[in-house]
Amino acid sequence: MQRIGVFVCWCGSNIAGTVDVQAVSDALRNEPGVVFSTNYQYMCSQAGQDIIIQAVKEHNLTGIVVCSCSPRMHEATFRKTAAAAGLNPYMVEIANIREQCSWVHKDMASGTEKAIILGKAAVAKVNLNAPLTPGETPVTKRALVIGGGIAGIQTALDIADAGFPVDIVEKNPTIGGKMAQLDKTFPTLDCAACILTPKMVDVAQNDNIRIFSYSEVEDIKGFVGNFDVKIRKKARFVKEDICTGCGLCTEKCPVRKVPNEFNLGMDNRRAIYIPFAQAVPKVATIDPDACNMLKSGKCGVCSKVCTAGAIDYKQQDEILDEKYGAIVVATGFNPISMDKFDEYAYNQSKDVITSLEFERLTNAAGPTQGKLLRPSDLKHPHTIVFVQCVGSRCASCAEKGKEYCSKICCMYTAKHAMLIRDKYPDTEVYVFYIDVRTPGKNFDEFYRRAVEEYGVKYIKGMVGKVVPEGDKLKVQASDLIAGKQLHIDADLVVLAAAIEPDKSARPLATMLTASMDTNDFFTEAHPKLRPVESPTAGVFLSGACQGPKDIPETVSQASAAAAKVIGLLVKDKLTGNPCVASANEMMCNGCSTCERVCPYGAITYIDKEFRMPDRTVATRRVAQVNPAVCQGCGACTVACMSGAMDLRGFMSSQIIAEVDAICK
Amino acid sequence: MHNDNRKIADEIILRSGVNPRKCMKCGKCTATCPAFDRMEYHPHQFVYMVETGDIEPLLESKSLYTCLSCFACVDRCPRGVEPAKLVEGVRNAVIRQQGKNHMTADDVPGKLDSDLPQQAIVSAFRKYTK
Amino acid sequence: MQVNKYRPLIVAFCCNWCSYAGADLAGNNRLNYPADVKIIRVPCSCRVNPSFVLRAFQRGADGVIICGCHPGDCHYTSGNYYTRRRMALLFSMLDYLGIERERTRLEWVSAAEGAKFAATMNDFAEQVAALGENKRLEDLRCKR
Amino acid sequence: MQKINRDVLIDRAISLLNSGQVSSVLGWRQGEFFYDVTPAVFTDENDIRENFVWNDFCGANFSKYLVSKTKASDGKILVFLKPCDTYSFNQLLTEHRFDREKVYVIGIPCEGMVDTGKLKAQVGDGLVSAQSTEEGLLVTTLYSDEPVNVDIKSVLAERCINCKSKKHVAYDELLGDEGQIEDSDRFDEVARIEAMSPDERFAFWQGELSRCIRCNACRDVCPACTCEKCVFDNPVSGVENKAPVNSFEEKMFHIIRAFHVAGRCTDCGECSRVCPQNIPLHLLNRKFIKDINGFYGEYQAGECVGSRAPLVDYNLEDLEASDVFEGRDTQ
Amino acid sequence: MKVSYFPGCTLKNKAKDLDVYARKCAEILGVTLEEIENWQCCGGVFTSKDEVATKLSSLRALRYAQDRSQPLVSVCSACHNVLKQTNYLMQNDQAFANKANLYMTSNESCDPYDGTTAVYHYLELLRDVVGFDKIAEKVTNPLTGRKIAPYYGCLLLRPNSVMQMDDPENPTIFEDFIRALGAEPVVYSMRNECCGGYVTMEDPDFSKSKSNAVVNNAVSFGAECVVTACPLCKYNLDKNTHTIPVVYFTELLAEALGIKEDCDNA
Repeated sequence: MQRIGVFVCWCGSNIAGTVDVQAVSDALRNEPGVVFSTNYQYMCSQAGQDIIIQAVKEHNLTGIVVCSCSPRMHEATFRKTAAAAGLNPYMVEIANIREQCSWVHKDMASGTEKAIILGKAAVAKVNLNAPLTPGETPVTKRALVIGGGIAGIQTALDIADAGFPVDIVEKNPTIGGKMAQLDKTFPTLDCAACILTPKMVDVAQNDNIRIFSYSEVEDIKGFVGNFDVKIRKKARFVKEDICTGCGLCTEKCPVRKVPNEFNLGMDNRRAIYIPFAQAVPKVATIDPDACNMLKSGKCGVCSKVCTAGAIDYKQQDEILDEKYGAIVVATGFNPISMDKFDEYAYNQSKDVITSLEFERLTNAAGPTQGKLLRPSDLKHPHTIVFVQCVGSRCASCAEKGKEYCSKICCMYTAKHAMLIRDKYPDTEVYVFYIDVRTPGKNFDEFYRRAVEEYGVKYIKGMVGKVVPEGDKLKVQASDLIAGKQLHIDADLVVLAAAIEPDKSARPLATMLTASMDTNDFFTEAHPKLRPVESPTAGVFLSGACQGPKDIPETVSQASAAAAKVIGLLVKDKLTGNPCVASANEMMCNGCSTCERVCPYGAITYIDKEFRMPDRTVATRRVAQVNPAVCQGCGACTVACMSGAMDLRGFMSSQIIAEVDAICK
Repeated sequence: MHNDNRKIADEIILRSGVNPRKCMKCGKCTATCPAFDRMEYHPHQFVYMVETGDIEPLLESKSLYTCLSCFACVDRCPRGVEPAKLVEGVRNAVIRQQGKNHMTADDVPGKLDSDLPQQAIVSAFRKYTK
Repeated sequence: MQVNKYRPLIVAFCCNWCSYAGADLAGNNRLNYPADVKIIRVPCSCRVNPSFVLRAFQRGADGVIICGCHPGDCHYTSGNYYTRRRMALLFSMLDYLGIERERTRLEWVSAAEGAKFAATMNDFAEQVAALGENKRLEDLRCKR
Repeated sequence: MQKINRDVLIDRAISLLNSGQVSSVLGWRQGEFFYDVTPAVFTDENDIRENFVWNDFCGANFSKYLVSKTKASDGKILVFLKPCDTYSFNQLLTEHRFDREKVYVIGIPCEGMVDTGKLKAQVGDGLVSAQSTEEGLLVTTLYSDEPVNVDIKSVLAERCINCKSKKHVAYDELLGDEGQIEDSDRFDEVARIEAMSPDERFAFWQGELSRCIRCNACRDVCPACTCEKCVFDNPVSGVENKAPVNSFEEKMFHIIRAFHVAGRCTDCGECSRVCPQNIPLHLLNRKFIKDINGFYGEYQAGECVGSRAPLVDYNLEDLEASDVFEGRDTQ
Repeated sequence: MKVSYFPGCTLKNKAKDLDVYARKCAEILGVTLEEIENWQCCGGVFTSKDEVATKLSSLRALRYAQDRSQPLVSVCSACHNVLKQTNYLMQNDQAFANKANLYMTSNESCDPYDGTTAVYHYLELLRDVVGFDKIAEKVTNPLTGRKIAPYYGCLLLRPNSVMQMDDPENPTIFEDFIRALGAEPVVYSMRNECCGGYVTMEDPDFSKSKSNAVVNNAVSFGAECVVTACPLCKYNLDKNTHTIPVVYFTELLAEALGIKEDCDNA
């Protein structure tokens, strides 16, 4: 039998104004198990907590009921109080007589009556409480970062600098991601490569970081602190450790017309290639779909010219099994396809391009060596039209595009427009916008400079149609402020395509059991208070995989994710939530039903020997809950038909006791 | 008077099934409209004026009869507002009144030529008369 | 004026992450609903065993409502989807046995929906009060 | 009249037994009365020759017995399964309730089994014998001078009249001809109850369930009820309470049981067959099956091993609980 | 295969050739167009969904096809647009469907229309039922070397949520059709812009400017000929532009199948 103390809080007049607290503590004194009952002005105050500690000692209490505000407010406080008094913290139950009673009921009589009933329910529950101790699991002190863009790079560097080993898995032959493709960055206009490539070198030289480039995550098992990950290292047909990155092979390769993905197909590369000069790792990769040797066995030029002997046409994919304590997702974004927006003639004219293509077009390492030449005839364009929000902010019922704002387009378009006007003042630049969104440090100033200093023509309105005719692009648009329909003969049209999460994110989320929103962005554990954590313990989010972000935001989130990872990896052991499920093996049927509903894969089965009453030994399949993985939702307890599965802290018998107390 | 306008606007919204509040004022409908030059009020203005109940100028505007019903604004609207249906809703509110047909049988002979397909005549009648 | 107006007894199971927080928010905003509603906190709506619902009815509850996170918002990602199936089948079965279908309800209330929580409880309490006392579910074996 | 002959079964059983392929045979044996055929384990050739029964009274579904028998036996067990029994067999395999390797299944065709209650209602008490003929049964009783000819259709069990399948979904070998999944009217009765007013429905169930004597026969025979320990016998389950002051257990027994087997019940009809009070318990289970089919798409428990039962599955677009009555008459 | 065929008034009058070519070609391709008895004019345009009366002619055609379990086919873009939009409304707006069926069944002894008829434009029939590859096999007189610009106009593609024929901004059905005939399709931007439509009656100058823009754009992409499926489009383009010929797509089909002369003589 428990010895329960009841402590009724007045919360000043917050509770006492509508609930007769004396009547409540008097009524509850007569409940089974209750040996002490009192009330006090502020139970959560130090004086109030002292009353509890005193009572525990004087009356040898084994359980505590606090009738007060919501447990979401002070459950943790009173659990600490109990611990201070020498009790197990989980011997405390809260009756919520403020938010769910005194604040919502005006009438003293009914408020008091309800408060008593809620108190009785809490007493009934505590009568069945048992001390709970959180489980402990060890932590593998190594982190995995999936994605080697600026987000992944920053996260990895920060984790490594704190002294923990970290691996980056990047599906492309080099790290660097989208930022490596950019020309300048807003609002400072410093060159992307100048600030990114030193970081890439840092990654390569950091002893704590391993880069698995041209690799993909194939399978993830385990749980926070203890992930088992299978990584597929795709065959690049070049021995990474031997290749010096001299680039001779890429000059001699006879297959010259492979669309160069780094320049978004605007020029060509060879079948053996290094994506760009500052690639990390700087090693060549053979494209098996283009290489004559791999396709037909006829060529072998690269092997002949490679003095280091790095070419290996027989190389196979390699599967690595690695263990990690934490996983950071940094899978980034891509511009959406423009197929559904062909009113802008992207598929009809080479001179209608996306903003990312424009970045390559103005980049000194790009297909035109940084000269602004339009793709169709390599002539200098004199009239350029930028179209904002192509595929962003589309209602779902419009059946194309994305509902969200892509966030970065307003600023990079201002940057593009400004750079053009700066280098080529003879060029007319129009920007069609719905709204110009510039919340960020020095952002609006930047946009205003584009307008005021550089004379970029910002027009409130949208482009309705682009018609290529002759060597012009006839742009039909609205100018809502002038109330006009404009017809502009443009030489180049640049579309600010909406961005979307990388396609690899969805299967990865499934492997991680991490949740995603309807747009395939990873969901954060809490939108305000835990923005860099996934709800799945041990999984963290970095960069645009969580939502559209510019570089400074991405880097901040990357470092924040690193801080969270470091906070996890410094622990030797993890203490879990003790309110987890557990199976009574004597009753378990081993039927696998609970395993099917568990969202965390916390339940496994073992064959266990049982000594029967007749002294024989029988082997039965029984469920085992991993307390480090179980989050305590209780889905399994209802799915279990034999009643073997129960949830600590919310046992069936406890909930039924509450029901009975309320319905008595 | 203002109340009447609101009522008419609400009736148009109800009958056309178009929700003008979905509009984000991007102007793509007007940008895409092939009949822009012939219109006094343009598609985005139709949407805005019905939304705000500023309906009288619309009821009297010849823009009602210059919409080609090409539906380009409907398909290109990023918010799924369907401006063309709203234009039709306003037009219906006019021509369904007594004596407000925009075209009568007597008007037709003067507009005919020997090649004009029947389709044009029946379409115009559907659009311009109750 | 009716003095001894019949008051129903209503048991509300609320998930800790959304609906219980929604109920707290209703309190923070002082949104009134009848004291007939008594809330039991569960970690997730999927912790609510249909037998708890039956238990409440059998012990004298006049209405039982289960509140959880909106579909897609479950703290545990999928708990409310199981709840939805379980309760759909349970409610349909109770109806099949001749129990008034207005006595049970499953509602999605987010942590931000204090107003919805209060409105739901007002509506449900009124609905149950209109039915009067629960007799049938006190004994499903229906011994006469 | 069963299409397959008892001799065929016996010969096959004996040959498997003698060859050592199986160590025992799960079959039917006569009980106290000829119509009272009970499951039995045979290990001896002569015992099989003399006492193995196969006739129109062999309704018992053996699947459930495999849970305990496979545990108790080291050798392989031969079991004869009628088409509807094989669904229970698969369902138990889905739930890992026994080791498939320890069972040898012979699928046998079934023409439907007799409901003894119906037979007694027609010819009276004191049944002495029943001879299967082409047309039906030739029945003798203590109180009649002449044997009575009974039309087999009029005494078939409800589950056999509304047979859902004459096709086996699991077997190691088949004797006789394989049948088809039937077009059954098994939900008509549920629909008839659904069409009643709530008061009528309540009165109907009051009439049926109030006869319950809590003998537990329905639970004990149910192939879905193989729990190591039944919740009704488990003091911490929250549904057990034997002290009958205000017994939750007693009053909610049938709905809790129906919910426990919802999505797992194969509709084998054993519960109604064994109920001494003739309560149509299958109508509770079928209601769940009908709802599941209607709400979440057709699902037949036991049709294949490893299928995900509807209650441990979900769809993002599932109907809301408030929509289950949509399209049905309001009260 | 037999289909219910809704010719429409223009095809019985100013656009007889469009109809004749369609029928003859269908025969060769193994499709029989069974003309609906007593069909009524579709009205040319689909108007607001609060009008029931203007949808009844389409509804009768849909039910006629339903009674015969046949798809409903038309050649004229305008008829197709009205039939398809009416069908969509019957399938997706229960209140409208009830009302419309009540109208129809109260005056005529017939079953209500249940929304099951499939509505095809002749081009869709060629693509989805016959198959362009099969047409290519039947071509005896390939139009090799001809640069043909398809003109979709508005009615075939929009509103896309209902018509669902092709991507409304990037359609390919016409181009694929032209390829099947052995010719070279000219992809140009104005192919889905309006010709001026029925407004030509009130404002001929306006439709002239619209039509010119379309044809000029086609010519700038190298077109030698424009094809269309709509009599009104053909009228507007023909009347207002004289640079290149404008023909019905069925005429091209007949030519490629080698039966154009038979049709012209018929």
